[in-house]
Amino acid sequence: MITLRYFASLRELLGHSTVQLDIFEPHTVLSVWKLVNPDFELPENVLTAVNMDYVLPSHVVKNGDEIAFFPPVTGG
Amino acid sequence: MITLRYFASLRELLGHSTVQLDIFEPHTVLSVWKLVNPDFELPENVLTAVNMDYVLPSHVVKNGDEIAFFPPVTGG
Amino acid sequence: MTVKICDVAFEPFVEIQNFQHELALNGKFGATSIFIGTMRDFNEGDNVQAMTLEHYDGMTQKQLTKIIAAAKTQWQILDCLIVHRVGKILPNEPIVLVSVWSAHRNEAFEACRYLMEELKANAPFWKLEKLATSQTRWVLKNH
Amino acid sequence: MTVKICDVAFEPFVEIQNFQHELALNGKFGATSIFIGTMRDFNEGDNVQAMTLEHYDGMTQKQLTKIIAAAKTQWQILDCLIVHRVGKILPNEPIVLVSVWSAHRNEAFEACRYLMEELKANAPFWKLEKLATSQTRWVLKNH
Repeated sequence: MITLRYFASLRELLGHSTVQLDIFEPHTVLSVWKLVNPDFELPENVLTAVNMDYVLPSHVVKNGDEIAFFPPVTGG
Repeated sequence: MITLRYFASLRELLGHSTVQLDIFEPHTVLSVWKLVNPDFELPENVLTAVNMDYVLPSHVVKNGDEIAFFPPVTGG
Repeated sequence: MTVKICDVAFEPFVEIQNFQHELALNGKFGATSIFIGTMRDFNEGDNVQAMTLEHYDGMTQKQLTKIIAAAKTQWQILDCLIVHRVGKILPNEPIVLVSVWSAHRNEAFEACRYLMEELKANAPFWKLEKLATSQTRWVLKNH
Repeated sequence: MTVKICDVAFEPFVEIQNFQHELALNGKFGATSIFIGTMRDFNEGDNVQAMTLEHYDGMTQKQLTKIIAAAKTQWQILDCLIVHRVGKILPNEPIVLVSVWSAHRNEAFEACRYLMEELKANAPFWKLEKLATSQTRWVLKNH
């Protein structure tokens, strides 16, 4: 099983913060997004992280991973 | 009358902190030094100020001025 | 090297003093460089009455820890403290504190600036502003 | 814009808080950049037990005021505070405090660094160290 998490404006846009799903074939961050959000293209400025480290959308995911999608950060 | 002030290691070297004297002809900071310390050349790294503003040794002084001589500053 | 996430208001000077009190650095540090970010009551030309700071709990701490490790490879720093507020914030309340201790001033200045810039660029925080009009908006630009 | 010369120990965080309390800047400042210089118990490879800071009273204040004026022509700063210790100082006691308030962080960071560098280069202070051996020496290099 993998966990998808959305934050901030992206969470509001999608209407939920967490999705959990089983994957049965090789996936990248981008392909998981497409699988879960078939009608909504991954916005260009969205940042992606796997297990709390920044990765590119082409990063290959594995079972147990936590995949996060979020808008540009605005802390500090 | 003009006032000469020495600080820190230069004050220690000269053995006093203040000299007051009357001048009766045009003087620069350097020529006042020479007048007061005929046997001791103005050290190259000594800084000079007139009325609490940095000046070059060639600065012309006038009656009432406070002329200061001191080593490189080491505050902060 | 400490990272703290606070969901209630914090007093930056109390945090620094408590932390410094624990440091076994008496006589060893000559320089402390501190930055405090405080909530303003205006942004992008609009009056702001409150802000909510969302973060990605866990990733925030992980990223800040990585940023500190990267700073330590570049400058000889003796210690550092980062405190960041989350949750609902009002104008004039501190948002972020970065404090760096070192023997000499260049390291403290440079590392403090670096930590703040990296925090703003990489730590997963998001600001939601509540304007004076009660309208809310996500902050888009992180100057 | 305040310059203070102290001939007894001062508490930098108390100074900052008292000053900030007086500022009519609530909600207006987003950034505070602070530098604190603290006496170390070592210098140039030797142990130091105490230090005496001499200054040119009057010129110190005049030069620091000029430095602040020069900073204000370069950065939009809302306010700043400089406190400098003189007289006999012991290790771990603060020597200097520079604090700058501004709307945005770049101004505060840049102006704080500038004020410290200019202070070190131009303010008429001189450090006389008393080594662990009880020998005294004037500090020659101001790193």
